[in-house]
Amino acid sequence: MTLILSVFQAVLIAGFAPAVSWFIKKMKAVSQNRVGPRFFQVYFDLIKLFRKGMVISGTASWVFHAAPYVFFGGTIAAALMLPVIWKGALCGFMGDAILFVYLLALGRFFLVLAALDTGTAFGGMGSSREMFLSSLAEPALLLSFFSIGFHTKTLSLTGMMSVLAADSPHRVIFFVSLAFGAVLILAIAESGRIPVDNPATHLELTMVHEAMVLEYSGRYLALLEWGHQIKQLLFLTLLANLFFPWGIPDTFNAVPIVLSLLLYAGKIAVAAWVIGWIEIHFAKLRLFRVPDFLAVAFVLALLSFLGQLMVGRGA
Amino acid sequence: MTIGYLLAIPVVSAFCCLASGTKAFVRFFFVAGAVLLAAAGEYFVFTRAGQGNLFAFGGNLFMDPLGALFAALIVALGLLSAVYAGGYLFEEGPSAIPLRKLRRYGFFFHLFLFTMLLTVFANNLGIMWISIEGTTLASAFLVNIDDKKSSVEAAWKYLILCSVGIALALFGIILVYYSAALGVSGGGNYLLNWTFLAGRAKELNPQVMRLAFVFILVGYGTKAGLAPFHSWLPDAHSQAPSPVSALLSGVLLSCATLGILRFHILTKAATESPFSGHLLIFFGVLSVAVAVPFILDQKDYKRLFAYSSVEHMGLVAAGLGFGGAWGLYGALLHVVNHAFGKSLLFFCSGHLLHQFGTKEIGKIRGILKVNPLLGGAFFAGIMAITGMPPFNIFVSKFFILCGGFAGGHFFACGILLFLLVFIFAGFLRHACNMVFGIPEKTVRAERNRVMDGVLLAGVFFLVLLGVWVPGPLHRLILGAVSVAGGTTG
Amino acid sequence: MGKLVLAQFLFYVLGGLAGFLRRKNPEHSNRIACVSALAAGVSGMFYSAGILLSGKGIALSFRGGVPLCGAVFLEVDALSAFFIFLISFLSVPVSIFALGYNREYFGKKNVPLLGLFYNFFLLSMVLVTMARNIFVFLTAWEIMSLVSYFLVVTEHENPKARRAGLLYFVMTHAGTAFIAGAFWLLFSASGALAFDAFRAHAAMLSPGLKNVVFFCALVGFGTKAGMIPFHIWLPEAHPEAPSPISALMSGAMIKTAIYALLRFIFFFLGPVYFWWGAVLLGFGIFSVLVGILYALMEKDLKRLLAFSSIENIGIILLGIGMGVVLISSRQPIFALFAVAAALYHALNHAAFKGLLFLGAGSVLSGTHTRNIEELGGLIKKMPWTAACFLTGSAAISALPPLNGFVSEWMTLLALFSGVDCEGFGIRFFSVVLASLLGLAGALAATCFVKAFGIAFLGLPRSPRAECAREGSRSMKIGMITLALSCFGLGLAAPVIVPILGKLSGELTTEISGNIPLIHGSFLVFPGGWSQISLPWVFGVMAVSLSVIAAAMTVFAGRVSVKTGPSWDCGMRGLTPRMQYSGTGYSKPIRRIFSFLYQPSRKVEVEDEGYSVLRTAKHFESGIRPLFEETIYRPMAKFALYFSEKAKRIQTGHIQIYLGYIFVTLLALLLFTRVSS
Amino acid sequence: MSSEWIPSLVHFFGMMLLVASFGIIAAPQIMASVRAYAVHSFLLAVITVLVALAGHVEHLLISAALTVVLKTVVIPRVFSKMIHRLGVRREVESYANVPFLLLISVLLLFVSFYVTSGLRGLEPVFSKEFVSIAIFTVFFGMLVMISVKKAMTQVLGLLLIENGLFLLGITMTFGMPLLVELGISFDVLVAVFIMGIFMLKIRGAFEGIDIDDLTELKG
Repeated sequence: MTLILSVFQAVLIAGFAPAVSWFIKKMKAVSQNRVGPRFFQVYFDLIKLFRKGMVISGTASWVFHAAPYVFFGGTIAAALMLPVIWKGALCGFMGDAILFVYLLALGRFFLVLAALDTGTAFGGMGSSREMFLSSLAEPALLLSFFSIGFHTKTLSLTGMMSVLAADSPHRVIFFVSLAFGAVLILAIAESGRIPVDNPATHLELTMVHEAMVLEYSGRYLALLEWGHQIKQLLFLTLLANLFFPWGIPDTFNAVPIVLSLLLYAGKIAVAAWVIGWIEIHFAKLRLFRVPDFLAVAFVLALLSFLGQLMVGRGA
Repeated sequence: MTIGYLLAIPVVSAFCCLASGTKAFVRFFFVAGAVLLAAAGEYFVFTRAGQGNLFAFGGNLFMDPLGALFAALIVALGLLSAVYAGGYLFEEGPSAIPLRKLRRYGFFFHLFLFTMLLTVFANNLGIMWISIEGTTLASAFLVNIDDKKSSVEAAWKYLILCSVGIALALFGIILVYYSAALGVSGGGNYLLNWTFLAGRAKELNPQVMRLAFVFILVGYGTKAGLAPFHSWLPDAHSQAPSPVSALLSGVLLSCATLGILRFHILTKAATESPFSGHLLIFFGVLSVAVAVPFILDQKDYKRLFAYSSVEHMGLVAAGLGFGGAWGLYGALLHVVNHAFGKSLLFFCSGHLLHQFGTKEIGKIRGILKVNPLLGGAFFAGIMAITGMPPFNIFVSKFFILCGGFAGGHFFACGILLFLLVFIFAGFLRHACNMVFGIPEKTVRAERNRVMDGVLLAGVFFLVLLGVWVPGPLHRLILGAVSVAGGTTG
Repeated sequence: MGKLVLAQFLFYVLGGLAGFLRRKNPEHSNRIACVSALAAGVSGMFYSAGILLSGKGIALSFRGGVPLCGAVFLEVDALSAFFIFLISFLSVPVSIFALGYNREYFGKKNVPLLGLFYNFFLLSMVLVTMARNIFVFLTAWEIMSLVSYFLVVTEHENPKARRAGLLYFVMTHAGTAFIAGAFWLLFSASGALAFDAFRAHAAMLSPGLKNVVFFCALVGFGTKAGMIPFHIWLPEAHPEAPSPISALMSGAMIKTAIYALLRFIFFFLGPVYFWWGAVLLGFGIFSVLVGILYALMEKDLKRLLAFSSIENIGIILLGIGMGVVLISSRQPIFALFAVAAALYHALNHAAFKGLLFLGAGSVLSGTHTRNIEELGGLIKKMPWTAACFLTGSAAISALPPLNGFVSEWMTLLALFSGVDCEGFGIRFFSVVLASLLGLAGALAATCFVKAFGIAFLGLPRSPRAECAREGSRSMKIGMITLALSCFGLGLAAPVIVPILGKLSGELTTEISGNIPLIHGSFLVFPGGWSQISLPWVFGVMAVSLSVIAAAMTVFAGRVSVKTGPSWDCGMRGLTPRMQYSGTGYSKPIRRIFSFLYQPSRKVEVEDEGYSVLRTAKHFESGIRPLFEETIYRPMAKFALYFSEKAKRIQTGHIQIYLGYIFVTLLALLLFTRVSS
Repeated sequence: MSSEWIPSLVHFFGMMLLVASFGIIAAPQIMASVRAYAVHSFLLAVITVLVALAGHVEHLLISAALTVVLKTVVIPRVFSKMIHRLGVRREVESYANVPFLLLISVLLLFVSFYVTSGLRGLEPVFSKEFVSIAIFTVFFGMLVMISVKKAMTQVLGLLLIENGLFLLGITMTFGMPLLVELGISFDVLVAVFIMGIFMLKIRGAFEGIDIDDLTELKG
């Protein structure tokens, strides 16, 4: 039963990820008085890409071939550690939040290498920027986890969530709400959204993620895009389940599970809406302004921790 | 075998050299005299050293372990230097030295050895003084063997400064005599005999002894090259022919230090205070400190080595001042080690001068390419002199600093450690540009078997003494330490 | 066991000397040297592993030739065994690599001499860890410096190598002065040269003395370890040595300093003080950040690796420092974890930094340049080197499931465990330090993406890179061995960590031993915060990757794969010059950390043309080496300036000289009068 | 001779010694300096004789005779010959003027009395002040060596120091053992001759014996 539920969670994340993308796209379109894509369009796009043939640069080496798999695999492995609709996760036992961060880093490592592999200026640019931004985002994410972990006395993602869920809401809000702000900013940064990156443009001045995957086509592109969407959902799930952990069951009864599923969908929708709202209302920051933005995340996480230090430790 | 016979050997060789009619004869007497002296000397020293003090000439001369140690060193270095000079100065060719000068050289060389031996064997402090003055007079001619402007200048400064110094030392000796005449009864003719005074040191007037020690320290300190009395030293050592520089640096300075040590022992016992020890430490550290800028910023490699001698005499003085088994053992071992290390470097400098024709550090590059043996020996010498293992000076430096720390002289030791780093930096800075790299122009690359052999022997000694202090030497130094520590008369 | 120790010595000594027998044939003499070093390494690994597992040490005693210092007493306890294992373990693949690499020097260098230095270098490192007496320790330590100096100036025709050697040797000598001072202070307190006496006397040391000794040891060993700000020799010297030596210097030699620091802190100085840990943490985090930031700016591959060594030394210091802090905060269990993390990282760093240096060596011998701006596309020409270098890069970037990740994880948790201590400061800084370590990890990833990406991927940027050739078989074997060990050391964490835990527990009674750090295949943080299982991570990743691959072939079928030119948004005529350069790659970082780098740029503009179309004729940008320019160069300048001025006391005037004597005499007489 | 007036005579001559010392530095010409030195040495010899008479130490008479022969006859002769041979200019060339040097001499005199003032338990043959006068003479010799420019006058300064030593020896202790004293005298003689040889060499190499020329070696 555990196993089934856990596998289901992973499948859920993977399957649900394009939908979140769709949600934001649609939201944006509506705000611009456009119709926007249909719900299934995002899935069709992926399927199409999976079936298409590939053109691969002659310059590319095996790193180029390996990168999509490692990126996708790393993201999936991270996804397997995250509790979604149940307080456990398939691989929640195998590591902690630090592992989560570094699994994402593993995927990124290969992705940025692949971007350099074809020897194009765009690839190099995207790669350089991605590493630049992520070097600043990663410590902030770790700090956020440490800040929460200080409260929960555990660093395992499932553990953190269970502890928070068992805690009274006001304590959770009091102790970790600042960290929420930090993770929100990081979610934006890691999923490559405005104001950090603009996913909808291929403009040299603004591209980060897109510049890296320019040379990819077909199946590899599908893996990368999908992986990217999963990563985005992972961060939204973190937001939803770590900071609003209530109502997630730890039993296997059908009803709570279904309720939890609905609750999850709702929470994600809200989170996605927030992201979309920001995307609509803000312009992309200049590249060298982004560190300031990420610094806000760092400071928020630090303040969250500092607040707990001053007032007293939770749990 | 007595002290008298031993002392006769260099005198005879000196006159044989003077009387020789051809270069070959001069060379023969010159080298053979040194070989004979070394063989006889080492045999004598090591067979008789353990048997208590050995007196000669009515007690005016004697050999205790302390003197024996220095005597062993003098004859050994004399041998190395003579063998090296035998290859170095007697070479035929366009730059060959005329017979007249060689004769003079041989004469004064052996006379120099004689005066040094007399110094270390002297029991009568007056005789010791006379012989130290004698070393100055004899070696002044050796410094000025080629009558060049610069060497005349160096020799003149050497003569004047050391004569003044030695005069001051005599003042101190008279004061010692006076304090002995005052307080010690029944001395008679022995009043100036060190063995007698050391036995009755407690009866000496402490205040006069302090005053006397100040004069002695300044006086013999001038001869020993302690700063700030060292000014003659770089000039004389850099202008003398390399084998002579080796002797000057390696043993002459140490002989003067022995003079200081003898009085230090008396003063310490008489005053029962660390007064003299503290002065020794002060001037030791000062000598090391004064050497630093000259070593860091030096253009002439022979002067570089000369300043390093100032530094090492400073270390020896500091070690003697620190006292204790570690400090004394270290200082005495350091005398031996420094003698071998510095003489190797001066032998190398002779080689370098021969091959590159310059004393300037900046003009020498890539010794290793020109002459690997020389480059290796030179670098080994530099490493040895700066106190790197596995070379010998590391060991004695280690002991000296152990002595300092054991004696609680943290401040002095701290400064020493600090200064030694700069000295190392200075040496390495010069050495790595000289030894490594590509030579700028083609240089004479001739080899001389004898000289190469001496270099190899030198390196061998450096490493040998670095990993193993031979038993007889060890016992000799231990004996000397017990003399210096005042535990035996 | 004892026989294996002797065997190791014998192999080193004979291997070093036997090369001279075949001096005419460099191939043979190199083979003799390398194979004996290899054999020595293997025997070293055996006995050290045996000691680590059994916990029973070996003691050897030789009659010493130097009086007053007693017998040469060598002992291998668990701590020594660990570092001997580290050295021996690294020396094996490095020796294999050197078999092929040293062909570079045939006919140009004295190969037997090189072999002699190589073997003696290894021997001296081993002896450093075995010495149990100040004299033996300092001798081994200085010989290590001396021999490595010779190795650094192997290519002494190059003035840069000479300069690097000079800087290295002088700095390390200065460090030794501090070390010796620390030892002698202990000696003055305990009255003996033997380490046992120090340990026995540790509890009786006065606090002031302890602090001074700690300070001296930290500066001294910090210099050798490359701790910032005493690091400046490291990025100069490590790159100049032949690559196998660079690997050993970075992988093993700087660890001997860590060894000695541990020995000082935990054996000689008795109960530790809190501020020691704080200072270690300060230096550690400083080294970590500044080290990696400078590495990021490097375009010289080996210098980049050298700077990264500084970073990793910082990580190790963080572990040790946190251990000390935790001990003094009475958290012995966490302290155990922290020290174990430091030890583990030391071992891991040896593996991946050794690997990376070997990779750099392979690149160097294949292309004859270390400048990554001239490289590119090597992955095609040197596939094995590329794969190995990539493994090393991933490991040093702390990516799971490689070994770097495990020790970084442990260090992060050790730092984080400070939140369980009393005191606002510890709690606050432990988390800040942990996140800063995270920052450094991310920057390290950037740095190695740049190193690998620019050097191995894309198109060749110069003819040198185009003509690159893969190294010989032995070089490949050497690298592959290390690459595999990067995997192995990560996956074998459940085996290794208990050993390290036991070792750390035995260091001092202040650390609790016998704490299970392992549960099945899991590494368990003793506070119960966290656990991790690298085998599981590896397994999950492998499974998910194969599931994806299988799913794709099953559901999406086969698709056509065509090879074409790079698309590059439709640009045609892509040339290697259009690629991102290494300097460009790290430009964003350079900009936001400009306070540290103080970058300079020089642009020469062509005069013709309109201002909008004006093109640069020449562009130069660089960063300011802050520590050199603000600390060391002024110091050296001052020393030389001072010397120049001070030399004026030797005026040449004999009257002045007489004046010195006269004045001193007067002063002394007055002093004597006044003092009596 | 009555032994009561010997000490006062010795005192008188001691004071005369000081005057003679000042004469050396105040003399306008080298030869005058040398003569002042001869006077200084002669006074020393007189003191020696007096000490010998007072203490019935016969070997001091030999010393006195030696002093007279060596220092008042031989050495001044050698000097005048050297001056002749080397063609030295006659003036004493000094770095400081005479009043200044005299001022310093007075200071030195004070110092030499001060440093011996603390000595206790001394029973010198005549009086403690001879230690001071001897020290002063040594100081003064060094002052001469420092302040003059000619190699020749430097040697003179050295000889003055030697006189100081001699004075100390006889007034404090009735002289050293004869053997030592003879050796020392011999050494002094040899030193002067060797320095003479070197002065000739300097003259050969530098065309003058101005010590200011001897400053090539520095650093």
